[in-house]
Amino acid sequence: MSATEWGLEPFASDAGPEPDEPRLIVDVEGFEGPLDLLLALAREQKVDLAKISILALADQYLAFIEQARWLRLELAADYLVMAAWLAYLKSRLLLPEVPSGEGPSAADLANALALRLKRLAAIRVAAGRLFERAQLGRDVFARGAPEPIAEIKRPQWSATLYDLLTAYTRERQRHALARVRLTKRAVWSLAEARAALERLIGAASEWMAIDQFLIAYVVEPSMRATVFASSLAAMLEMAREGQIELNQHTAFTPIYVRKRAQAQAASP
Amino acid sequence: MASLAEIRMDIDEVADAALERRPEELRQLEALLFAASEPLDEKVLASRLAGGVDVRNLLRRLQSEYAARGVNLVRIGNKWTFRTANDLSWLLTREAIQPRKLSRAAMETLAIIAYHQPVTRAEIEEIRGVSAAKGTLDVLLETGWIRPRGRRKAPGRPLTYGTNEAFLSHFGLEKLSDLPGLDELQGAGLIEGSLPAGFSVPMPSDDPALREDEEPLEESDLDLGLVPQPAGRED
Amino acid sequence: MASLAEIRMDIDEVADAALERRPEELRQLEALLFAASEPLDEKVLASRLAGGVDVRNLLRRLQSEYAARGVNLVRIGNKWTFRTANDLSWLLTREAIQPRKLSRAAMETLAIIAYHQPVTRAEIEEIRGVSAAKGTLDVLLETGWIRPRGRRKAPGRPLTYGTNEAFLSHFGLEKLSDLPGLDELQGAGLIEGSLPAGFSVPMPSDDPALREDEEPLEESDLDLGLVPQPAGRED
Repeated sequence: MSATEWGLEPFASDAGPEPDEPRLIVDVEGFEGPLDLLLALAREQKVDLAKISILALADQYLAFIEQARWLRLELAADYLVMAAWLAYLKSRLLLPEVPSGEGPSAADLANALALRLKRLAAIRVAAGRLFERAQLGRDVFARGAPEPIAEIKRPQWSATLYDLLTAYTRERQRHALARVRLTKRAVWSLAEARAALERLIGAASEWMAIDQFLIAYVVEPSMRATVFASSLAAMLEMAREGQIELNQHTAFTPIYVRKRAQAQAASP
Repeated sequence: MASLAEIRMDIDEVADAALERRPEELRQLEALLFAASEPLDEKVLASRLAGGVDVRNLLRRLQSEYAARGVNLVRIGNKWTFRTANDLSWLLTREAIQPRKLSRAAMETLAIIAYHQPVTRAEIEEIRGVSAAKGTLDVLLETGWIRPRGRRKAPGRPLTYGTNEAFLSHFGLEKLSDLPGLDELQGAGLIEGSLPAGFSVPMPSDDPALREDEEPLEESDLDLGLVPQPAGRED
Repeated sequence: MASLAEIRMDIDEVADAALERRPEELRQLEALLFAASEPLDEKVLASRLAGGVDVRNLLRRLQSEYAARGVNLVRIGNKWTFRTANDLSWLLTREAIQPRKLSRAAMETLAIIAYHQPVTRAEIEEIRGVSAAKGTLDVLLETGWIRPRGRRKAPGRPLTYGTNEAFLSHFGLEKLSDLPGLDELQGAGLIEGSLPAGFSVPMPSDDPALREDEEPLEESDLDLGLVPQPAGRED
């Protein structure tokens, strides 16, 4: 059998007969497995895959493998398994079929192989067409300078009406209480007033307007009333005890006060 | 004679027809400018197109074609690039919502503004008994719930603050006077214990009409960004 | 009566008039799609536009507006993106990044996965008639075009592979059924045969929903890095 019959020109060197060298160089490396090899052989039959002669194809494949082995080429197990299977198929195809009813007929097996070959051939065509398509980054392009979506961090403030009201009442109450405490401190007790008056009046033997003394203690105008009230009460008490004398010309005019001297017994 | 109706083509068909008559170079410029990772200058563009083409002229035409679109052809120095239209920049931002809680001071200040408006910063400080950090008012302005509403007719002409509609809507109030008064606050147990005589809670009002002791904000207040822009407030 | 000459407007003026009548949403879609670095989902686009807008319809309109331009609006799965026109690839060779050259085996394997998905490694090997698919699968996983999608309910529970959106995007396919020559392959009965008996499925499908003969990937599959992380897949 010649190389031409095998249809292996693409893989054969026709550089002229060199007796010392094998005429045929089997480029088994160029095939991607036994199906690929079978397809290459089938292509050389130059017939439609639908009309392929599986028997002829098996013959060609087996002859190819024989040749490769003769050339001591190492063949991957896949090729040898296919060779064994094709040898079996060939024997089945050559023998008269005994209708056993069990297992696929030789024709079925041949058809299955033909279908596999067709499927591989078809997917190769499909792969070719897929990669012929315009590919992104090679043939078609996305925007070269995409504009980034800026992320704006927008704070979403959360507060409930309850938060608002508790804040308000907390604030107002705190302030109200603070004021009360301040007032407490500002309130003159009677005892405080009396102690202060005793100290003040102790130095005065002349009539004096009490307001002038007391104002010195008044830090803020709001304390005027409490200071005045407490001191008036204390003065009345001291007057009753006979320690001081009080003098007021008419209602709402300043009250004058002086120490009651032992010698000065007369009341105004 | 053809009637007007017969003559009148669908305006879009005419537009399509115009597109079909476009010089091929415009398509090429479109593709080049779109795919480029940076603006391209006229020389580079010219070198990529067939010779003898008036690139400047084509670019001007492309620019006017895109002027009304969401993408514009803009010239930067001597270079050209497609950019999304300026007025659509808001589309290209994603708002990441960041939930935040108001500080206690901010909450109290807000409450005082709500009840006592119109109120100046000094008045807030007087009520709170502490000097308000300027940051607190800034934060409140950022919430979009308060607004400077005028200036007090007083020395220094301080800004007066009040709440706005966003405030009502956030707190689910129909009107500001729905804020509870003293009795209701006490009834709700929010105010407990005895209160000093004269303690009162004002009847709040956010009537936008200026009070007698207020005068309107000026242009310069708006410029200073003291007043949120109407659009921003809508957000 | 107006003469034809009077009636005939400058065709470009009419085109401009058409542009001015464009819905604002078209401008917004243009801007969003131009700005994005990745195809955008219809849902995402709808969420960025005013409510109640028929986004699909607007996108179709935008697509036809750009069909004759140097930049086209293309649909990939449920996403949309602008791409330079197919016929202008010659112009853009300078922009082209040298794509990694896939071996013939890898290209074939990719085609098998695309046309026969979901498909196991054993099935790929059966179609190719060789038992060396592992290396090619690695290469293909690295391209980001294929993904393990589940496990076949069969002895050994082998992984099933399918293509993803990046595959559609790279090859400019709107949907998987747009694969070239798919009809012929199906007509010739060359798709079904690879599946085990009883699981004849007429169409390749990248529908993420698992088939009857598939079960979901497990945690451990994810750990092996076989599966891109969901987050990564979205990007």
